[in-house]
Amino acid sequence: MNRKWSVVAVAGLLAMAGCSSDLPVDTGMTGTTGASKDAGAKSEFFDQARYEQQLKFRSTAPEGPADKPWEQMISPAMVDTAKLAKPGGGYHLCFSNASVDNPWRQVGFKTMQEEVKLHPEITKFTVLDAEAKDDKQISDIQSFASQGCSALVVSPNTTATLTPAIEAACKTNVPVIVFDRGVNTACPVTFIHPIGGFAFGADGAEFLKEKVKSGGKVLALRILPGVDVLEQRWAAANEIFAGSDLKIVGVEFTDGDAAKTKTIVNDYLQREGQIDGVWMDAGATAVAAVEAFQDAGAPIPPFVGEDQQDFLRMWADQKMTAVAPTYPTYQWRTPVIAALKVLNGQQVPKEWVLPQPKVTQDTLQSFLKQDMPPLHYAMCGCESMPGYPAPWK
Amino acid sequence: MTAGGEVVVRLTGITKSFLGVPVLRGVDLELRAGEVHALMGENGAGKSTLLKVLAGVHRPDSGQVEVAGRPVVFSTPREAQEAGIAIIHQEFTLLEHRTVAENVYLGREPVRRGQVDRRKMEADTKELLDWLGEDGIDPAAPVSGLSVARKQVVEIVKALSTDAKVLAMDEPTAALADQEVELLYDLVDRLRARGIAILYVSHRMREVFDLSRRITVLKDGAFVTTAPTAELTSDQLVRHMVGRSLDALYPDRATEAELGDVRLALRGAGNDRVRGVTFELRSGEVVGIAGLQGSGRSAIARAIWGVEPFTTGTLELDGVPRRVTDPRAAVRLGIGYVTEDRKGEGLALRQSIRDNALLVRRAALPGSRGRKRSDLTALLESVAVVARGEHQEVRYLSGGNQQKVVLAKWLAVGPRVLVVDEPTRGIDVGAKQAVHRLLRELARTGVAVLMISSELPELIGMSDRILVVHEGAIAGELPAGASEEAVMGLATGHGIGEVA
Amino acid sequence: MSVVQQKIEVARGATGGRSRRFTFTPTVTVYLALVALLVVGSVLVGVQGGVLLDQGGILNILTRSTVLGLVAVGQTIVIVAGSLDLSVAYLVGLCSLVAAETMAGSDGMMVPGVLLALGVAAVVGLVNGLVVTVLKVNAFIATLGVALILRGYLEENYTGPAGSVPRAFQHLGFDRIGPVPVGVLLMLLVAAAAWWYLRRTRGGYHTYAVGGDVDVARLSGVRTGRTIVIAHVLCAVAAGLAGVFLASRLGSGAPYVGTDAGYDLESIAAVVLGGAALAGGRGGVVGTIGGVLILATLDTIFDDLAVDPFFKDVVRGVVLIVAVALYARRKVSRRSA
Amino acid sequence: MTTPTTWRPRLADGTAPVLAVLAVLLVALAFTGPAYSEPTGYLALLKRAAPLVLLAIGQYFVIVSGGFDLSVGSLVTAEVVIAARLIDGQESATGWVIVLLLGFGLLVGLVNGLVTTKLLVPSFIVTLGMLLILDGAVFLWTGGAPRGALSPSFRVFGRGGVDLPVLGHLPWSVVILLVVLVAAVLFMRGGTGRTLVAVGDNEKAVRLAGGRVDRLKVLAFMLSGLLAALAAILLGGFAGVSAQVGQGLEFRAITAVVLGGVLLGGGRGSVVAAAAGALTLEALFSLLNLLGVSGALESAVQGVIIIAAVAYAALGVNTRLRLRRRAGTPEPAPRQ
Repeated sequence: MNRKWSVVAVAGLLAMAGCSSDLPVDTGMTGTTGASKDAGAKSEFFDQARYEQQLKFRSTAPEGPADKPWEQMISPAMVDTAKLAKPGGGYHLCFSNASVDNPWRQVGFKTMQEEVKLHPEITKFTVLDAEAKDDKQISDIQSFASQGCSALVVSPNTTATLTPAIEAACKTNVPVIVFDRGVNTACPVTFIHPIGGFAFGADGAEFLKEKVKSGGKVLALRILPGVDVLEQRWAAANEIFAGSDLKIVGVEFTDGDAAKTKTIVNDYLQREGQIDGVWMDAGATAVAAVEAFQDAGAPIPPFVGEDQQDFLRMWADQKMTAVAPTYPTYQWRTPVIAALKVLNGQQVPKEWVLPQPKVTQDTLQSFLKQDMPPLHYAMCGCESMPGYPAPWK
Repeated sequence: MTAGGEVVVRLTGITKSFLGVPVLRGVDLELRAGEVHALMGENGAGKSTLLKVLAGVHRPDSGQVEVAGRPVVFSTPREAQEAGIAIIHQEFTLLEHRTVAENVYLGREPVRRGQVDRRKMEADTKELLDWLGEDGIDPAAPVSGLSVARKQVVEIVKALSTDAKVLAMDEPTAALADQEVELLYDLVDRLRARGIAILYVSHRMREVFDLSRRITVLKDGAFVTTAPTAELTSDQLVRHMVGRSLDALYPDRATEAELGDVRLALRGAGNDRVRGVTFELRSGEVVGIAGLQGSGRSAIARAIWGVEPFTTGTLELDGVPRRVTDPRAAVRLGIGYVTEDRKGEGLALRQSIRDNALLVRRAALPGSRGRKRSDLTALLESVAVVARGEHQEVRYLSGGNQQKVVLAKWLAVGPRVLVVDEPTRGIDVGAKQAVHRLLRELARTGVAVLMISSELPELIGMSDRILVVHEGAIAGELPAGASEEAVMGLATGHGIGEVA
Repeated sequence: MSVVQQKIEVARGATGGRSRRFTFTPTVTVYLALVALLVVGSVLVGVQGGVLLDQGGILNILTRSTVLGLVAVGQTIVIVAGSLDLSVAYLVGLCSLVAAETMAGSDGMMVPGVLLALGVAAVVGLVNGLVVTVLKVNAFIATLGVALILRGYLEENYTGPAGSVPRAFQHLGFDRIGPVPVGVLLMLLVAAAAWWYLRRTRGGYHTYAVGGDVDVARLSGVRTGRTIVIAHVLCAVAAGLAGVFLASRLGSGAPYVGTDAGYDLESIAAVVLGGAALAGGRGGVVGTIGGVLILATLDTIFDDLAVDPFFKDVVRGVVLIVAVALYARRKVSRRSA
Repeated sequence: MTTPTTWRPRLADGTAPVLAVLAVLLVALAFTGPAYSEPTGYLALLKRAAPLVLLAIGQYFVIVSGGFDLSVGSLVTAEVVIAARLIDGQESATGWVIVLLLGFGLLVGLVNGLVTTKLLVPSFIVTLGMLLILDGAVFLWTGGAPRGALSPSFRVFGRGGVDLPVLGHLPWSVVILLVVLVAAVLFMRGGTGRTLVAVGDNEKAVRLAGGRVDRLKVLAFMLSGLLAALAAILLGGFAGVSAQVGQGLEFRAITAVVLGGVLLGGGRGSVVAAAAGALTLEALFSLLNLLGVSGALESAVQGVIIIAAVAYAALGVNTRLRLRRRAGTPEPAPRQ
């Protein structure tokens, strides 16, 4: 019965001319190819061209004000937005957020909210939170269609699955701006993102290549498999490690669980006797990993972390040798700025690549903020905003 | 009267035991079309088990079941049902949240074009109900809203609806009021007239003599006799059922010297099930309470225990007026209660003998340090529990040993008053005697014992006095050694000595 | 039975009859609560200058109900049977993958994809049912165990979305007939089918009987084991259908699409909210749909009011407990009446 | 008792299998991991397992009395997040915050218990609701992500240890675990503990025996809450602040308890077996890790073993009964 109906429903509806559809026109880009796990040496997420491009972008001087990296852009290819322009202000900005379920997104979202406050021409800011559910985000984007948005900002939960919904949104003549994770379609007016995962992964791996003695044992800690951004980080690191004489003693998934991280590091210390470097694809559990060395009474080796305050503090306090590549939270400011540019008819880059600085020993002190929460991300570009620091605390 | 009609069901040499305890030992039974056949026996004689064998609930260990001359083996109730055998169990087998019609046709719903034919189901149920003169019951109403009596009617309709050739009724009048019993008589007559064989299990002599054409008697799981009703007197029947001289089996009654002060006194006590209950219970005394099921005899006991407390009158314990509002209060005052529902209310079956024996002590009197191991062992020895050890789970014990554990549970807190409700239900003869002896020994230590039993010989044999309850009130008091007729007379509301 | 008691019975019977006409069954209560929620929600949203029940809003509530509705309808059947299914969330993900990978973008593979996904679901349901009935494992543990096994399979074999459905198949997820999305119609059709099964067929009658009292059911000749197994299979197929629908909507299969949304516990919550007893034997599809709509409406109202997502969880938790407490309370007062 | 009972160590039904499995796993660990060739390896395992064992003991109280506690996972998260925010790195706040955390655990248990017993809501639903409420409320309070920081002295319980003569360095968490385990065993041997099990077996019998069933059930939930708070202190101490520290712990704790042969629905099982179940689970994960089995298979293995454990228990009893019946053994013969 059920089975029969689903087929009938599909077949019947295809034939039915009078029915309406929210399905976007075919751009030939729907769906993804199978992403089954690959045990091979080179990750399927590795893409030589993009890898090289990202490494090059790191040294490319960005255009735009140097003190405002969130307004900078690397090798922009500007597009004309005149036909999307709605000058005059009174804008209703809509934002479909994937979730606020981790500190990075929390800091970013706060930053975005403050950015909106800076612009009086935005009179209404509507946010729908998808709570990390693809299906809800699709519904959210659909429901914006009836809410009279001046512009739609989307931070997709998953690249492949959100593509159709965004294609549909593009057709409504509301400018669509995508940031953070991308989508498999070129229809958004601009796609904003920092340089990317390859650059992030390479930053850390190159640091270890330089700091760890030849033949040293390196442990790679990853959060979870399958997330493209994180996969790219590892793919780049793996590429660089392959070209070094460092010995990768293990690649482990921590699920972002601090206790599990500590246990893993502890196990490796017991098994290997000594670890000479730790590479991580994200800093959430970096402090736990450092603690594992402390608890075991082992020296803390060179570390790759991220720009969370707790790691930066640990770094400074323990006088560690470390680097913190970042996936800057200031990118949450850019979509708002981009939306206003589009609505004012100004040009924006088709792909807005933001610079992606790293915290090094030299810049560590300037990012240390003792009064901020431990999981606050230093690269928020928010210190100069009027409300700082209250909303982030 | 002759037994006409062809033989519909014949059981020969049926045996059945549970966990090694024999419950049926070679029982024969023959049912003919259009006869009402009474099955009689004391509690624990094996009547219910025999019924369940017939119904396909239990498979006999040996022996043969024949239906219409052909040997059959029922492995599920459904197979028995399909062979035309329907049972009205003692416990209701109704789903509270389903409608009358749904219950009646459960498992046999009429289907039309792929779906249950609700209309036909309700119409057929209605027809059966009308036929029974029960047009007040709505086939589409949920069972949960019906009175107990009406639920019984639904049970009967459920059995009838199977087009049964054999209908077995286990104590069908237990929950019925007198006028409803009359209706049932009427109903049974009509069923008989239709050629249905009825196996009628009842304790009530009058019903059996009124209704049945033949009587089969069981005793301790064994077949005693089958005889035409017309050829039996009630005295003969009782002798068949009891089959032995009773007096010698019971411990000596209390002498005047053994009786102490008044322990428990009820004055005009009542609640919505009983009224004006007044009696005294002396230390060292065993007082029996007789009455038909549903007469209120258990309600008195449960009120003393605080489960459904008295709302009027007074309860005095050792001369002090007390309010017993819940079992905890009763237990803490020294009132113990051996429930008739041993498994449902008396024991935690998965716990050890030890834990059960200490249950009351721990539950109601926390803080009092548990008895020393040797004390508990002595206690269990004094009740003569036969087991592998005190850590054995009680669910593996026989009914008799389970009952001894229940007694031990109360002895462990040294009660002043012990109320025992059907203390020997479903336990074998040896254990029965042990329980009787225990209760009497307990009385000798100064405990006042109030005993409820539907087994008259037991009640008469054990009690120093007998109170008879009828329709929620005490109908009279009889001295030790009163006759069964006297008790039954009071219990049925006819007065002393009148029994049908 | 005493005369006194008999009078009480008569009196009870009378009030019973009258009150039956006027009592709010849980199903009625759910829909009254839904209406109340819609009214309160409309006012609150109105105060903020929005409209809750315009076409977009209704569409939103319905769309949000689709997947949870499919899963919860299946869950209703097992809960009525006195069982429970904690494996549905992973099953939804698995079936979306099976469908999308089988189709692999080809129009011709649409029917096989759907059939295969539903077949896989049925097998998982069959395993659940057999573990419960044959191995006599408590349903909570049985389905939790199967859930963990499915999770292991998904984690081992998938790292992210996989497979792709042909465009034609996406019409299922995105088309509307007038104002009503096809998915909602599909969900309502499945709900109607489940309602028909539970209320109109012998299997359904037996499901209620088994959930109400398994011993009574057995004594009455119901094949209890088979009934429970069928309930599990139907539940799994409904979850499978939810997976297929999500594949159509997402364009590919996604291993964690079911767990991210917490369809296991959420579907149980919806069923219980709809007035079903967790112990079995009571409840129904109509109530469940009411429960689903309440949850979806709450979500929509919160979105319109821009309520913190964390606050939603708090409200969901409170609503769940309060609703079940109310049902329990009414049951007690009726018993003591 | 007509059978003289000689005292001998006895194991509650279902305890023996889990202990056997645990022993096998420990031996296997010794062969697989060099770290397990000496006591420190096992000590590390104990330390790692301590929070789960505590949660399993708490869950045991609830399950054995006939309930479920699905709220412990989110309670652990909530406790850690609350601790971080309230302590905010200050040493001086540590003491009262720990007291407050334990109190909060008790309070959550009290609410779970009262709603279950007084409002007659099934514990599955109550604690599911509580799970949602705690999950939402704590992040509502902190604005989505953990705030503040734990103080070093707070973290001592999870990270530090005590140096003892003979035994050497003993982690605090192992000390706490042993203390709790001993206390739990003593409690379960006492009258209240036994009555708690009886409640799970036959609630009516206990009520009619004068027991205060509701109070006992509430007590079970409160103990579960308290131990969840303790587990949170150890987890927070071990690994620091994290928003997902408690994720999935409720199901893992239930798995551990069931693995220990404790009957869902109540009335049977020992607390030692529940604790052993938790330890077995951790040992199994460690072994799989050492053998290089992927994390994905971990959950599949977990799924198979809980089904197998419960099926063994359920079918085991039946089979035993059937065998006894077939053998026609009369009522337990006195062995003299």
